[in-house]
Amino acid sequence: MSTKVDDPRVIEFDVRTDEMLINMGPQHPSTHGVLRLILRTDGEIVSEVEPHLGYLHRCAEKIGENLTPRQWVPYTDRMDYLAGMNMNLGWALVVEKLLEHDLPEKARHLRVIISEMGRIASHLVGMGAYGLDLGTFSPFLYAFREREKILDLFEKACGARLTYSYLTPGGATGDLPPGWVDECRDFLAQFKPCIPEFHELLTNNQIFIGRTAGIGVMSAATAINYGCTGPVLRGSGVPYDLRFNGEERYTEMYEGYQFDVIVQDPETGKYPDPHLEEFGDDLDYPEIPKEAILGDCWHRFYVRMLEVVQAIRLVEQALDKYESASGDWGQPIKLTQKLPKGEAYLETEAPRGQMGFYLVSTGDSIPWRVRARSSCFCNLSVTSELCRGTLLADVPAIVGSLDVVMGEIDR
Amino acid sequence: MSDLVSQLKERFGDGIVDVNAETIDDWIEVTPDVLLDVCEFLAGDSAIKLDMLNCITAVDYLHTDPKKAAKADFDPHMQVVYHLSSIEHKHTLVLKVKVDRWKNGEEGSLPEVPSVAGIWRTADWHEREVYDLSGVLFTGHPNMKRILCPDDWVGYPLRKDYEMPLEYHGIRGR
Amino acid sequence: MIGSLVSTGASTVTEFISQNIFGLDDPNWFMYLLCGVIAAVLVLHVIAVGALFFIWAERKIAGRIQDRLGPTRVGGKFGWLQTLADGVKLIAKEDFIPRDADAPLFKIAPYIAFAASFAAFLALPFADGAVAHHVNTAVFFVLAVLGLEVFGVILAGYASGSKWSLFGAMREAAQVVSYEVPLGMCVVIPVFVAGTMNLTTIGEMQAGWFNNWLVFHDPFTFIAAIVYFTCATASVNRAPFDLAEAESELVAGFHTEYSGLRWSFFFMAEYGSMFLVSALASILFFGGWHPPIPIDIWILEAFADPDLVAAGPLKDAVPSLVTFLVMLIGIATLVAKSVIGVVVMMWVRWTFPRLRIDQVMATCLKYCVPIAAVCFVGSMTWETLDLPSMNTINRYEIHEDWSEDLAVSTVGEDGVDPEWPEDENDDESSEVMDGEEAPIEEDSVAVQNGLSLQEGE
Amino acid sequence: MGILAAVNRVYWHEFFFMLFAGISVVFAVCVLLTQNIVRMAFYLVLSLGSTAGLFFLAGAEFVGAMQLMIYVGGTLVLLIFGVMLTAQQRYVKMNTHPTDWVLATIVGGSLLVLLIGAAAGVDSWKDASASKKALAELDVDDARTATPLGLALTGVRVDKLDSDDPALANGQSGYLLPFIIVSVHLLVVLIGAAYMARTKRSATAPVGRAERARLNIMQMEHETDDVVYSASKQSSSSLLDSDQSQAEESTDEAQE
Repeated sequence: MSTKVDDPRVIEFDVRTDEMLINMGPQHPSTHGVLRLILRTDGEIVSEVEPHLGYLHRCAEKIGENLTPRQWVPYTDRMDYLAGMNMNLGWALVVEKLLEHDLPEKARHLRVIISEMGRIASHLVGMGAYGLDLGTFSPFLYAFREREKILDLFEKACGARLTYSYLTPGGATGDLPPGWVDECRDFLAQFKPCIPEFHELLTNNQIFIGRTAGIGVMSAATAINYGCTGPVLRGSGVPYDLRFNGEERYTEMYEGYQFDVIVQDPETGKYPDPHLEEFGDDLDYPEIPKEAILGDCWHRFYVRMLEVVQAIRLVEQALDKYESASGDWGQPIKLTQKLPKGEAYLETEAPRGQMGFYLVSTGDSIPWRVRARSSCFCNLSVTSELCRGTLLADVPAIVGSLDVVMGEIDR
Repeated sequence: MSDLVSQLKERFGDGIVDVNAETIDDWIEVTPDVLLDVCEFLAGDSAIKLDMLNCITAVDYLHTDPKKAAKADFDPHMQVVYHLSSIEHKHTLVLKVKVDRWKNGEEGSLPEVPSVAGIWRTADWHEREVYDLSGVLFTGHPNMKRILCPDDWVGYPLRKDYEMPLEYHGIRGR
Repeated sequence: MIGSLVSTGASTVTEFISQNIFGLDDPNWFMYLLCGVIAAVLVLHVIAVGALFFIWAERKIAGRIQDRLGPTRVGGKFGWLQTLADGVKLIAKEDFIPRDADAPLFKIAPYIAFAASFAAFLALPFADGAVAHHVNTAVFFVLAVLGLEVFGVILAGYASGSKWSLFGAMREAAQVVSYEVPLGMCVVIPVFVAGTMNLTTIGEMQAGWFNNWLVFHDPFTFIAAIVYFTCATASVNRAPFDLAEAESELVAGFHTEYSGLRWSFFFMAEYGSMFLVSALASILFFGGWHPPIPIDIWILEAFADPDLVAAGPLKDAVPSLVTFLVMLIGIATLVAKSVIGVVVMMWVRWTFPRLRIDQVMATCLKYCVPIAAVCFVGSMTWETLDLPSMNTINRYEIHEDWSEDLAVSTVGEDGVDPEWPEDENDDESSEVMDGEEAPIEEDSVAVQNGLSLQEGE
Repeated sequence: MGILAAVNRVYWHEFFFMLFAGISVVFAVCVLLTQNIVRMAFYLVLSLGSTAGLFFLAGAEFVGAMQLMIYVGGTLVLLIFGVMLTAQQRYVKMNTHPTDWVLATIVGGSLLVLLIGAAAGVDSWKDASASKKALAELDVDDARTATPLGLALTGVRVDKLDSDDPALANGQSGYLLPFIIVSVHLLVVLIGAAYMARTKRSATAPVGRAERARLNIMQMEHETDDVVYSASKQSSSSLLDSDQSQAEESTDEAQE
């Protein structure tokens, strides 16, 4: 589906006004973390955007060359600190891929529960922060109210609220405490009616649509060319979700689960219907406004909102499977486990995109080279392309829709 | 695998140096001067259509302490690893390029690899990061500058023989 | 004591002070100074206490909207001393000036913004008699002074020396200047219906049940009230239109570089003009100081001694203490209505995202101005054709106050005013004038405003 | 009580008159002397604001508010707006050439002399006592300003009803005609200004480097864009061992 967009904003100025060089950041309320954008603006029109990175660079990869894989796990959840669980999962899978270590049945379902709950928490922050970028404060607090409940559940599971290091290579540091599954079901039950609330507050709010629909339009080819992944890629209509199309070792984790890839169906122009009957009829979905073009900020936001519903479905299925599964929950590998000589690269579908880890080992317990491929790093590289010719107020809207986290970009 | 390797071999001849299919992730090793054409072919060819460059990594093979160096089964060199994948056909490929650690032996001049930023726009930032952290120069890159470290930073942190500077603008390093 | 204070006939507070406290028979300059200072301090307190209350209310309302409590600890159960704590914090904060700022302009900008929003309270009547200075063209004066507030912001934006505040100042200037047009149009509609720019008279014209409010005069004034409120929110820089201090884009817009007391002046100016704009809205559209149920009229009728009632307006036929009480009720009602207006602005602020600058301009030029124009024409035709309207009060009974002494007009039943100088060509002139004027029903007792001027001299 | 009686002679009306007049004159001169153009614009605001004060003092509230709204609120906002946009580092200072000073003083001086001569000619201003008496009678409260002005604008000269000229007596010779002419004139000027200020949209004008790069990228995308991606449940496998994975995939599909 080609998105024919002639650029309405090609404006030449007859009187040569000199351009102003402004830097937005590194301390700026709307850049998520320490990102510095150098804007060359002409009045309100932004003619050039150049992101400057590295303010949060801790060179975690160099440290990875001095620690054994299990010791490096805490570094992974400090990369995308809003979805720590999914980062741990990525690293655990790549180490198991190198060791060719297979997991018991129960560990697999435990991981689906935890990673999908992490996805809900991360998308909640993404949604709330995007509301903040556009100037409304209340959705942020509603989102954090729900996220607090998820963090309480994580705290019960692994003792930490933000830096979990829970899913380690080999399984998890501990099993879910008794009663956790019921509390999780209660949370999901009271969370479902909140989703129409978020839609009411943001998705079909006229001012929100005015600020996001048709802004920062990115065609599918540009998205792939710039290596964008996750909701940013699916927002442009590319049906690529690693839980479907990922590596064998990653997709087998979702074996036997029913869920959809959230992408706009080119023919019908609709998103996959969210199986309303399972949720009862209170989840009525706002249809796509006419101003929204495929690949704009609104679509990226809408993909994240629908992914929360898919995550709820996944967690519900995983809870039942976890309870019926037998066997232990996957003991972690030994602290100084000897790694075989060789290398392994594996990408997982983190909430913000494909988070890849590349592990090279020359045979002893400390890896030779550790590389983390960050999804936000590629997603952010599109800003200079998308923000050219937009208004100053669109820059936070576009950067917010890419939902970048600086910890993961700078590593 | 074999049909792809044969296709590449007859198209690029000895440009394809080595193929390794038994390891967990199989890879093809290519010489730097033929890298650009291989990438254009892989990205352009409709059957293969590797249109997504996932990641570029530089791995520095050097043992700093002499004892291990003697036992090591490789001589010091650098490897630039390209992870590619195809959105349409859902398959992946790993390309490797071996370069020596310093250009024709003298310390300080960086090894050169042609830049693939023209084919995949994402390579622009990835190559800047490899240049910044591992010190590999990508010729033909639109904006070859450091991306993570400050512009006036000395040295390339991810190299095995890297020494953290004593101080940087008055901030104590070690 | 109070009785004497109020009922000293035509004497003002000055005369009272000079006679009773200083024992001088005619007030000299010091009395006027003292009286002026008292009036100024009283009006200043309206803003100071208003800001104090509104800042606390905004935090509480924002809390409630966001499913949390808002301040609860500072001073008592509901944290109502929170604003005082903020004030002390602001006073204690260091008040620095950026290096490449234009120091004198930087220092004076907040005072201009505050002075502009404070000066407008000069002409704002809180009840029938309770107005700081009785300005005949009060509406026009308030609009003029409201436009000055943009100066403080522009100078602050420029003088701070930083690019961000320059952006904020430019946006603010563009927005406020362009929103004055629809604001002016919406204000003209009630002025046209009431026939006067004197706020006290407009307020008096909406006495009685709430159906006498100008907002229910005809559907066009109803729409005009809504458009007025939108433009007022925009010209006061609140809610979806608060681009001048858009945190997410411009850090904090024009008052990025301000801190401490100077910053609080901008804040006070903002809350002052918010209260002012909603007070103006309540006077122009929502019946000013008359409560929905005419309690004040009932009280007046209860205490009025019968013989004086026929002579003139109800107010004079009642002991002065009762008029004072009714005035207090009026002030309370007006403040209540303005507080409701401010609360609605806060409510809108915490639910809607912010508009982009071109959308703000588009709403102003493409939506507010045309709608205001249509309402203007609509209400004008409604008024001239004298179509049925919910207001039952006969507007022509009450005149502009300056023709007060003519309230008891001598025009007899047959429309001829015996005192009118008897020369023959006068009738045609009055007819001629009537022709041009809005057609007045024959049985109107009062003399048309314009004509009576010549007698009043 | 002595002090109060002693300083009894201060008339507030005169005091404020002197104050406002002083401010407007002093700041008008400052406008000339200062070199920072933003300061100059600000001094202009102060001087015009104090003339509005003078109008209020004279009881003409309507004209005072008009002065505030039009001069200070309208013209000077735009003036400061323009000055602010251009007052970047290089343009803030504006030093006038000495010869301009000489020329300006000649022209200014002659205008000043003319004005003072005209002012001296007005006889009612000659004896101070008459003006003071008139001042005492003027009851500022009921200054009837707006309505007669409004009516005069619509053609009814209410204040000339008793004059002997018949046309004036029945109130026909108001300012309706000049008022309409001026409003039409202003409308024309408005449209002209709007026309000149619109941003000229022309695709042919030379496009900046960034713009041209962006345009051909957009062009390039649209050609490569019509590849349709199918959403198939097919886990990605390494290309090299694609033979055996082909076999597995077919078996996967079979199982589902």
